[in-house]
Amino acid sequence: MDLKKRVEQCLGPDNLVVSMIECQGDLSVEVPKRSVVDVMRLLRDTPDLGFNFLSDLFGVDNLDLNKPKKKPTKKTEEGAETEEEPEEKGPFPPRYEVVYLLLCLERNERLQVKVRVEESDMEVDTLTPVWKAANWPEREVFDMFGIRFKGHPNLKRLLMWDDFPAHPLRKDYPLEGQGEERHLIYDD
Amino acid sequence: MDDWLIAIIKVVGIWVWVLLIAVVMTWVERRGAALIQDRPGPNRAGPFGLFQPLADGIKLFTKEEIIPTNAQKLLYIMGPLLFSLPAFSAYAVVPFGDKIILGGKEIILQVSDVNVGFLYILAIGSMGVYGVILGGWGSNNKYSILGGLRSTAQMVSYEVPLGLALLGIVFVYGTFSLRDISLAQQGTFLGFLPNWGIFKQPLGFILFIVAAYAEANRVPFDLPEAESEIVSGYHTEYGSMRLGLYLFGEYVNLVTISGIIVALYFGSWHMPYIDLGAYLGPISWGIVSFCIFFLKVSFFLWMFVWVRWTLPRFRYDQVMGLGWRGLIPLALFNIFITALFIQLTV
Amino acid sequence: MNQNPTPQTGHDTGDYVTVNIGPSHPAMHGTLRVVALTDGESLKKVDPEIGYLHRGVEKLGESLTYHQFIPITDRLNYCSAIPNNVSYEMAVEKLMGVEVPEKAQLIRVIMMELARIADHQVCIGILGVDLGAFTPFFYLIIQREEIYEIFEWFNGARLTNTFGRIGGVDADLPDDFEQRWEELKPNVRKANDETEKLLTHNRIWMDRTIGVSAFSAEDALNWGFTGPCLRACGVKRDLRIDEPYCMYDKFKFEVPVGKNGDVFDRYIVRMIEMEESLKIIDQAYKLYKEMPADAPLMARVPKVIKPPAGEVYSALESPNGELGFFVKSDGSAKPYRIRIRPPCFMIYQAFPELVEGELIADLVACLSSLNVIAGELDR
Amino acid sequence: MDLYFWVFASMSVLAGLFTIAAKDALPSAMGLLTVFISLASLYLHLHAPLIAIFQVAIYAGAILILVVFVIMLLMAPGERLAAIQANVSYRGSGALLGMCLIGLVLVGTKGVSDIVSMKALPEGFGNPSMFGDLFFRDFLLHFEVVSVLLLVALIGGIYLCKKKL
Repeated sequence: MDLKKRVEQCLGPDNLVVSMIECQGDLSVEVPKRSVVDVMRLLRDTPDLGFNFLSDLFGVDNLDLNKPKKKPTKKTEEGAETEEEPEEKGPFPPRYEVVYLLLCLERNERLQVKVRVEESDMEVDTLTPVWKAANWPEREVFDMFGIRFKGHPNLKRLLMWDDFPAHPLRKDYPLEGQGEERHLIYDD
Repeated sequence: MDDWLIAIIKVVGIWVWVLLIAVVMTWVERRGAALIQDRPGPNRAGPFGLFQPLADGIKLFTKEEIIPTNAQKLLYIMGPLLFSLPAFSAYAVVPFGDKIILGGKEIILQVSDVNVGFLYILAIGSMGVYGVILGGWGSNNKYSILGGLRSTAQMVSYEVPLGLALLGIVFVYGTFSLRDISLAQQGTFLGFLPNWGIFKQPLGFILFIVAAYAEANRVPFDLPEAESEIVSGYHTEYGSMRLGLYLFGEYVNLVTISGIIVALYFGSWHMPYIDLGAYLGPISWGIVSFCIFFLKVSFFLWMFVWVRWTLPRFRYDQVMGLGWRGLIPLALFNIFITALFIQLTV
Repeated sequence: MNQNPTPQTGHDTGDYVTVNIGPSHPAMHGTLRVVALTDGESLKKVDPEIGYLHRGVEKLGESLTYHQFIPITDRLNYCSAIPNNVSYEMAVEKLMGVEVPEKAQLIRVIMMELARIADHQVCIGILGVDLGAFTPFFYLIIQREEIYEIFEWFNGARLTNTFGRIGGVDADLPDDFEQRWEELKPNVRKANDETEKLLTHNRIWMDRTIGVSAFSAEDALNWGFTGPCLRACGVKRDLRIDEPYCMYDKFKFEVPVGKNGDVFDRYIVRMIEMEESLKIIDQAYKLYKEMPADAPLMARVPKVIKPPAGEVYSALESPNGELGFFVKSDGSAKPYRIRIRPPCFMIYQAFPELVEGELIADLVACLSSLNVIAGELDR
Repeated sequence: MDLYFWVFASMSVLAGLFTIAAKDALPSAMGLLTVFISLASLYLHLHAPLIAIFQVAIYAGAILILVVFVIMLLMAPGERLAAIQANVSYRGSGALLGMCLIGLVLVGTKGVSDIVSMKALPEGFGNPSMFGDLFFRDFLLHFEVVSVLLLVALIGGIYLCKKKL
């Protein structure tokens, strides 16, 4: 059976699918933020899905996409504006996304699961109890976007140093930095 | 007065000679490594890079001496001295040839033929570890302390099988003097085997050479300075000629160990099956015996290089296990067999 | 502000000593740092610190055009840059829906497998060096140098190849490739044989590697292992077979699988993979020769690449494991978001679990056997 | 005036003083090493090379190394002995014990000098073979009893240290 249908069958009854789109053969499903861990467990444990491998976990900042003037260009986007509304309503769709890349080793199927994170509530449940592999990627997302993961065992900055003041992969963080180096004290 | 003069000449002469071999060894080590590893090696300074040790020496001498701020200065400075001093003095009882007759005076080619020569080597050999300990401790660096600790445990553990392996030789030849042992290795036994230590103590030889590699901190027992694990171990913080003394002491140790191996197990200055001393004049025999001895020594020096670039390194617990669970029981067994054999045959 | 991250395991306590291994340490390839709480020689707690080679590659990608980003991908896994290039190109091609000509795919396969051999040679050589066996390193590195000669002669660069373009490759294999390849192949085999002789059945080597940092298959999957480290645990997973790309389904090769997931198994898996790669190159070159000389090398792609808005994830089997690129486009000439899924990022996060309770020497052995490349770890 | 004796005797006394006065553990151990070595030189001077070698090989080469090993295991490089040395009761009892020791040594020296006079050494004095004769023929029982005692001490030490047998 088609993967899309199977995913719908699995998640549909509990209203866990916010939207589902396909791009060049990559299926991505958006799920509500509060039930992300349940969704993952369902996807992992349902026999005909069996997504038992977390391939990757990362964040995306949709700031530029959400700007009103860009609206025409993003009609092929997730369709968050046109399709059913996510429960977090706002003037624009939530700014951040956390994307989970799942993989079924038996059938070699891949699935993108994404949750949307609003600026007002930057907290997502951690996935570390389901997959230990989520440990560092979640730290990296926290480091780069400032999205916090509730229940993470060691939520510290991963790539930047502990006292770094910003979250560099956000779209409003300039490429050459905010001049942090001027504020750094290099002596001990 | 003559005796004094001869003694001084012998001391200075053999000292310079051993140092010279050690210097050449640094070149052999690097060229040998290159030969084994299919690459040119140092070949710029002089023919075949022979002046490389000289260049290294100049470099080490002229480098700035740095003492780390938090080092314990006294220990830090004493470390290399205490390491190289025993190394330089251990050769005193090892022979380097038979004897030479000059002006009717018989001169044995050995600095000092003491009747406790064996024990002297063991005692002096155990002193070298102090240099390692002091260097490791005085540097105030965790890698150095780890190196010092490893070295201490290793040296203490391997001195036991070393001594026990040597005991087998003492049983066979009935003396502690290295010269007497050397002299006793002439001729053959059982009709065809040379009267050498290795044929009388094959197990003892293997035990001795393993323990000697461990005592010399050479691969596969180079844990105190395991580069990939604890940077450089006890000499991480050393530079300039202090480092040079450590490195140099190591090579001098190699010369001494090779000399002991040859003197005890490989017939010293004797050729197998042929007694050259009977055909040559006293002076020429002295020189020839010296040459034979050092030819054999150079083979074992090469073996150190060869093994170093062939084998991986043991792990700390494996070294300890090998020493205490492998070598010591084997050495005791060797002593038992040797004693039994002597008891039955004599 | 404090420049240095504070060691998480604190300072020396009564019984334990904190040993700071790295970021500049002979065994910490590149700039890794491990803060280890040790009891004598054994490791009580291990805390890997990364980010010393963080160059903001993902951020850089957002300000460069699609083609400009290819040289940046060289700098990820600098031991084998070509799979990085190809993986990125494949992601963009997938986003654009471009089909790459078969001849270009074959050239990619040949170059990627050469890079795999080079990468495994470095990994095994370094593993030997870290365990004290210096000589195999040279045997392997000399042959890797020969492979780099081929790269140089094909791409103009040894390490940072910037191989291929989006939509294909920019140049055909030069005419004397066959001659060079026939010269190279026996030498690589010989170097591998010599390494095997020096290491595989060496008792010290076996003692040092068998059973060290063993990992079960479930744990490995849970931690997101891929590549040789996963296969060493006994999971037969290779993207070249499971999700074929670049005509890998047309080649016959074996995927080696280990049993215990220890350092020895990782080593053996890599050794066999090199041999298989040689076979793949032979087959790929045979197919390549059957192609007409004027077959296209590039798909029809516009000069300025503007993929339609959308997002795709595409992965391939790099020497270290699954190397994936997630590319999100907003329809402009610059990618909106590029996410790199480096294989050793996932592997290295399990490092504490792999080595805790073992000895310092095992930490070094384990780290080299994982083949953690700081470049792709920190990005 | 026996120069050799005085040099090494004063060296051993000075090194002994250094051993108890040093503020750091490892220099103190090095002081002890110097004492051992100068004592070994004195034994050499007394025509007892075997004792001298044993002094170096066993005391300096094995026992002191174990002491140093323990120091390295238990102390940090910066740690000093000052706190222990400042303890007045330790100092007092140390002084007392030292006085007693000196008294004992003086009495012993007098007793020895009363019964021993200068005489020529027998042939082969201090040879390993002579030692062997003494140990394994004349005093075999004593030797074996002592070695059993050491074995008992060894087993006791293992029993005390090993948490779980």
